Amino acid sequence: MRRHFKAKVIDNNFAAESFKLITLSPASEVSVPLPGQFYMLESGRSTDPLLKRPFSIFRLNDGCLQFLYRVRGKGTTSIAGFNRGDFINVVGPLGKAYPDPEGPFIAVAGGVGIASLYSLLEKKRGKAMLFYGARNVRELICFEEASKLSAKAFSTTDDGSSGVKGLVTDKLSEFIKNEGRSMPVYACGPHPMLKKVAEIAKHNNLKCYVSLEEHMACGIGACLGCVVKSKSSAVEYEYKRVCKEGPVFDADEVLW
Amino acid sequence: MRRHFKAKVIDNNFAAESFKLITLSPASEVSVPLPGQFYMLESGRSTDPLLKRPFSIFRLNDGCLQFLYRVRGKGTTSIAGFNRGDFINVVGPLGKAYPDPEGPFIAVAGGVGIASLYSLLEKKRGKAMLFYGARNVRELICFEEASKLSAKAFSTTDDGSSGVKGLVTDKLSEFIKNEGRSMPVYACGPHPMLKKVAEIAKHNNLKCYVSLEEHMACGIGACLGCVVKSKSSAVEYEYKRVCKEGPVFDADEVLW
Amino acid sequence: MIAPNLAVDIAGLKLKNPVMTASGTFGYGEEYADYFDLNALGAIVVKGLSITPRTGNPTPRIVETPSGMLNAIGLQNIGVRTFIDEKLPFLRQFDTKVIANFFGDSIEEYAECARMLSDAEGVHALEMNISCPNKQEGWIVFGTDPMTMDKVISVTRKSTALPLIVKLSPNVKDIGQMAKIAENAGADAVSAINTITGMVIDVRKRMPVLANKTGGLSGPAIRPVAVRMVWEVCRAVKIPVIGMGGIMNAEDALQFLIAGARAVAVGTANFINPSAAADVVEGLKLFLQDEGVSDINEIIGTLR
Amino acid sequence: MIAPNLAVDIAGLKLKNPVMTASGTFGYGEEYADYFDLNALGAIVVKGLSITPRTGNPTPRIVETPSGMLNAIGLQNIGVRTFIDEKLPFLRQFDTKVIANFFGDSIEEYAECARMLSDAEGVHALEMNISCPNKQEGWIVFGTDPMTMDKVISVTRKSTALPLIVKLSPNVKDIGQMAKIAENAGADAVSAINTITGMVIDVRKRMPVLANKTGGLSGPAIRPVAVRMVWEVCRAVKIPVIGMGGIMNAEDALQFLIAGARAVAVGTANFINPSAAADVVEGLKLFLQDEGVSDINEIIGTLR
Ligand SMILES: Cc1cc2nc3c(=O)[nH]c(=O)nc-3n(C[C@H](O)[C@H](O)[C@H](O)COP(=O)(O)OP(=O)(O)OC[C@H]3O[C@@H](n4cnc5c(N)ncnc54)[C@H](O)[C@@H]3O)c2cc1C
Ligand SMILES: Cc1cc2nc3c(=O)[nH]c(=O)nc-3n(C[C@H](O)[C@H](O)[C@H](O)COP(=O)(O)OP(=O)(O)OC[C@H]3O[C@@H](n4cnc5c(N)ncnc54)[C@H](O)[C@@H]3O)c2cc1C
Ligand SMILES: Cc1cc2nc3c(=O)[nH]c(=O)nc-3n(C[C@H](O)[C@H](O)[C@H](O)COP(=O)(O)O)c2cc1C
Ligand SMILES: Cc1cc2nc3c(=O)[nH]c(=O)nc-3n(C[C@H](O)[C@H](O)[C@H](O)COP(=O)(O)O)c2cc1C
Ligand code: FES
Ligand code: FES
Repeated sequence: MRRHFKAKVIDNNFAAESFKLITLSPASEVSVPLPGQFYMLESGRSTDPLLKRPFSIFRLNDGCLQFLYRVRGKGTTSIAGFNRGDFINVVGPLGKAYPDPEGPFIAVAGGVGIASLYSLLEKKRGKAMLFYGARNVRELICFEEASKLSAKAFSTTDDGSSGVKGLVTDKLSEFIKNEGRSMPVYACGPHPMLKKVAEIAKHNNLKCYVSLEEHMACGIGACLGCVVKSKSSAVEYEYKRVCKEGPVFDADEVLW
Repeated sequence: MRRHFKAKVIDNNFAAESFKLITLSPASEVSVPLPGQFYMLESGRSTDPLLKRPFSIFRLNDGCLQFLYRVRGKGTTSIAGFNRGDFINVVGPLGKAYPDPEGPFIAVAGGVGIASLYSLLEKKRGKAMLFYGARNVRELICFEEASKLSAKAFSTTDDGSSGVKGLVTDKLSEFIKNEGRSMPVYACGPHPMLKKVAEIAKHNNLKCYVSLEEHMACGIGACLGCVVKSKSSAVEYEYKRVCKEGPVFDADEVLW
Repeated sequence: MIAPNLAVDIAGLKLKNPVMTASGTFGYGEEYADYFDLNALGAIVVKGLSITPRTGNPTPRIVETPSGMLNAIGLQNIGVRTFIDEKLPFLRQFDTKVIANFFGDSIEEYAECARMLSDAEGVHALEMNISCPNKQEGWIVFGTDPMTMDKVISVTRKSTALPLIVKLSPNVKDIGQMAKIAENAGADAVSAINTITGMVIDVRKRMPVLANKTGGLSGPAIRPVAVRMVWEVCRAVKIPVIGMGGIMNAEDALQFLIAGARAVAVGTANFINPSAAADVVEGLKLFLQDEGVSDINEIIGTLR
Repeated sequence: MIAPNLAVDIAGLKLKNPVMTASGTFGYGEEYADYFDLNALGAIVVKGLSITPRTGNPTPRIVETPSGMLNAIGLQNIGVRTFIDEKLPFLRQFDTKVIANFFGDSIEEYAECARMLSDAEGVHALEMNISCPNKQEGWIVFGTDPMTMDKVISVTRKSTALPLIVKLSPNVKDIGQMAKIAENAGADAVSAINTITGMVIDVRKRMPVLANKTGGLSGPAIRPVAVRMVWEVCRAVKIPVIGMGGIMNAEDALQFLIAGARAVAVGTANFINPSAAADVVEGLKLFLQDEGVSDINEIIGTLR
């Protein structure tokens, strides 16, 4: 099983304005990824952009790896330029997966954070209470499909163009308060959202797992570029590698 | 008339193994190029490759600019990756054209040097004695079309896979010796070939124009990167810019 | 919205905007007049001049490197006289400041060159390129040796009343200290950075690609080093600083301005995009409008 | 055809091939064992070690630049003790030399660190990273000040019998001269180059992107500078030189070898291609076969 392989681009189409879905067919036998793990994808043929870019596994589909990504800077712009039939270099699966929820669970996705949670919803079909926030309805990608995979699903948007207008964390608070259920929380999204989710979970005594992001060079634990401050019994704090000890962390471990 | 413009890629296909023909439709009104002039073509979206690359105008076709190029290093590999529908930045037409031959003339092409002479053959249909040398028959691109545009046409290949086996300059010498005609010579190809052609022309008292190549950064006369040593009455030698005073030079001017 | 103010003042030299061209990358200006209106620029810095013409180095003179290029032009130029007679009249047509970059092989040549240029109508400031070896004193590069540098600037200072900009070499340990020396020796402003010395080897031929063996690295590859050095220079001196090195667009230029540079110069980018310098001016305007800032001077040196 | 000889000798240290990994880009080796057989390498150079563990800098610690990257890891490491106890046993499994890169805040720390590492089984050579500031003497960077450099090397030299490699900083005026100082102070070999200091500014936030403000530039962007500096070092000293800076493939490695380096190190490339170092070994073999050269030592220092 190779963790560094070439893969053929099967498709690389827009899923929404500025969001693309790339489907890759590995050229050799590769490991099966677990929900929450990620891959480093080649960002182009030349040395600019230079580094690979990290993306959560979105779905495994017919032996193909799918990634849902937002076209942002020069790396993702370059990846958006790959055509069907091109071969690209891939490293993965990498990092720690979400621990398997035993029963029903809460999933909180902020924006493209849905990419990291989607395969967990698929795996635990009908078990999730999904909270999915985005800027507007256009950026609420595959909400319908995700809803079908969930027991319940709520959406929020900044502009009210779908679901409740406001923050996904407010909706989450409200839900927990009203329904008062004791389920573990799984979250992926922007840092401020994760911090808030962690607070809500702590306040309600819920177990909470967050998937973090940091600038990465290697993705395999060698460069120490991607660290986050985390609690340590011995010293004031300790730096853990998002790519190796993460990207999924117990929210309690993180020094927010 | 803009000399710095965007152009749409209409086609970018292989003309032969490792040779491609790119067809560009300028997005704004542009000047008509003359045979022997060249353009600087964008070498990709990122800063690696960084500089534009120089290419002779091959043909003007239906308002489109065509360039015939050999895929060599990272710049041409990147250009080979442009797809139909892409827009690329172009600067040109640049440099001095071939002086118009008044009557019949000799054209000597080495390899992809045919790109620079082809439009001269087209313009002076039926007037050229064409001598075209290449490594092998596969690299003797569009010899048939070029022959049709010429009064006479001879090919030579290093391996004898088409025409005479041997150097194009030997064939040229033989022709001039046997037929003894007095025609101006127009040549484009590798430096050693051009040097030899210039010697043959001088020896036979024929006027000779050569199109030279040098590493270029700007293509417009600003960087002084592309100079060639040329004769000067005042000093020992003088550096002339291939992009501005050339690429076509009177062979007599050049300090070989 | 009112157009934001882009004008800056470099030691009394009033520029309509902080964007200049870097010496050696813009010829004598005329090469670019086909591509945009030269009036768009704050200043044009011309190719380095010497008292007498120079033929320069043999070829190849340039080679591309990852996100950069090496050049070893060897300071080919037409000489001060021909510049004044044949190139300056063209440049005088424009409402854009003209800065003459110059160099010499000896202290006397620097001083003489500055004197000749100061007398010419239409030269608004001088930029001393001190990244050249001192022929008389054992080929020590003027700009990397504190003593030699101090001497050549002090002497040249006395030979011109024009604003004197000293262009710093990055091939030093502490560029801030070198800037301080320039300031103390009488420079009105400093510019940084010149190219970083590099080499590329053709592994099949076992030979350097450049005929001159080494050349100067420029382009985006050096930008992070240039930004850092310009920031160090800005903290070391009180005189205005002109920043350059790998600027391709307005955002790149802003890095230098925020680090403290009063103006910037666009170099290698001119080769890739002939209207790069004018595009930077436009991009700065847009940035200021976008950020709701009315004056570029409110951006300069705002690094937190 | 017989396989060409790739073995080289660095101050008595026999490497099966001239390809090493650059410190800080290969962790402690184990991170890469999933990607290729570590036996393929001439040597593994581990992440820089200090006597006690270091937490390193706050994040962001890295940022990409054109054809390069800046890092400000801040020398985070597990400390010599933990390295010896927990990492070295793994590395001893391989028939590949292990070179321990180390540093300190003071001369005493350097010496003590060298001593501790020398006693450990399975450390075959030491590489001193002198691009660190001297806490005791006004934060002067050891590797950019001749006097401080001479002192720290001389003292450390006495505390180890292992081959001592001194890793040179490129942030100096004359790296050849610095190499000479290292040679005279007792270094068995020198390696070059370490990263070049740079900065990237977020123009919207008016803040450096890196929490540490500046970082070290590595990757292909610096290769032309690295090749030039390694060439200068090779001409300045008689001890073996290890070349690095932007090596992505065998051709890049060959530039350093032809310039005179006895071995090379692959750094940033490991991040982009986890088997980059092993690929360089393969590429060197192919090159030698292609050129009909039977021994890599016949390539070293052949620049014309
Ligand atoms: C474990 C992990 C999983 C991720 N999964 C996804 C996903 O499934 N879909 C998706 O759209 N995005 C995902 N991201 C974020 C994605 O990696 C960044 O958007 C991308 O690297 C931006 O690259 P760029 O060159 O286009 O942007 P630029 O802003 O130009 O990037 C410049 C540099 O910053 C780094 N960088 C910028 N933003 C981020 C970020 N948020 N996280 C990490 N590095 C960053 C880049 O890698 C690059 O080195 C993930 C990040 C991590 C760490
Ligand atoms: C006026 C002129 C007209 C040309 N017309 C054509 C043409 O019609 N068709 C064609 O196939 N080629 C033509 N060439 C050559 C073409 O420009 C080079 O093959 C191309 O630049 C190689 O780029 P690369 O990055 O693929 O190669 P690399 O070898 O990787 O190039 C590295 C660097 O060297 C420069 N370089 C390498 N070889 C040459 C060369 N022969 N001439 C100039 N610069 C070079 C490149 O521009 C680049 O900066 C012409 C060159 C000139 C000067
Ligand atoms: C081809 C070329 C020629 C140059 N000639 C000069 C010169 O004559 N005098 C000078 O002071 N700097 C010269 N430079 C340096 C530039 O002015 C500038 O300092 C450097 O290229 C960094 O900026 P850039 O990265 O934007 O090009 C030259 C640079 C290049 C690329
Ligand atoms: C993330 C990172 C960490 C590094 N850490 C160290 C280190 O601990 N000690 C050291 O001597 N050099 C360190 N370096 C410098 C490299 O060993 C090498 O000298 C430099 O990166 C140039 O090589 P490259 O361009 O191939 O990466 C580090 C480089 C990087 C990119
Ligand atoms: S990205 Fe390199 S250690 Fe995590
Ligand atoms: S390519 Fe710049 S002057 Fe000719």
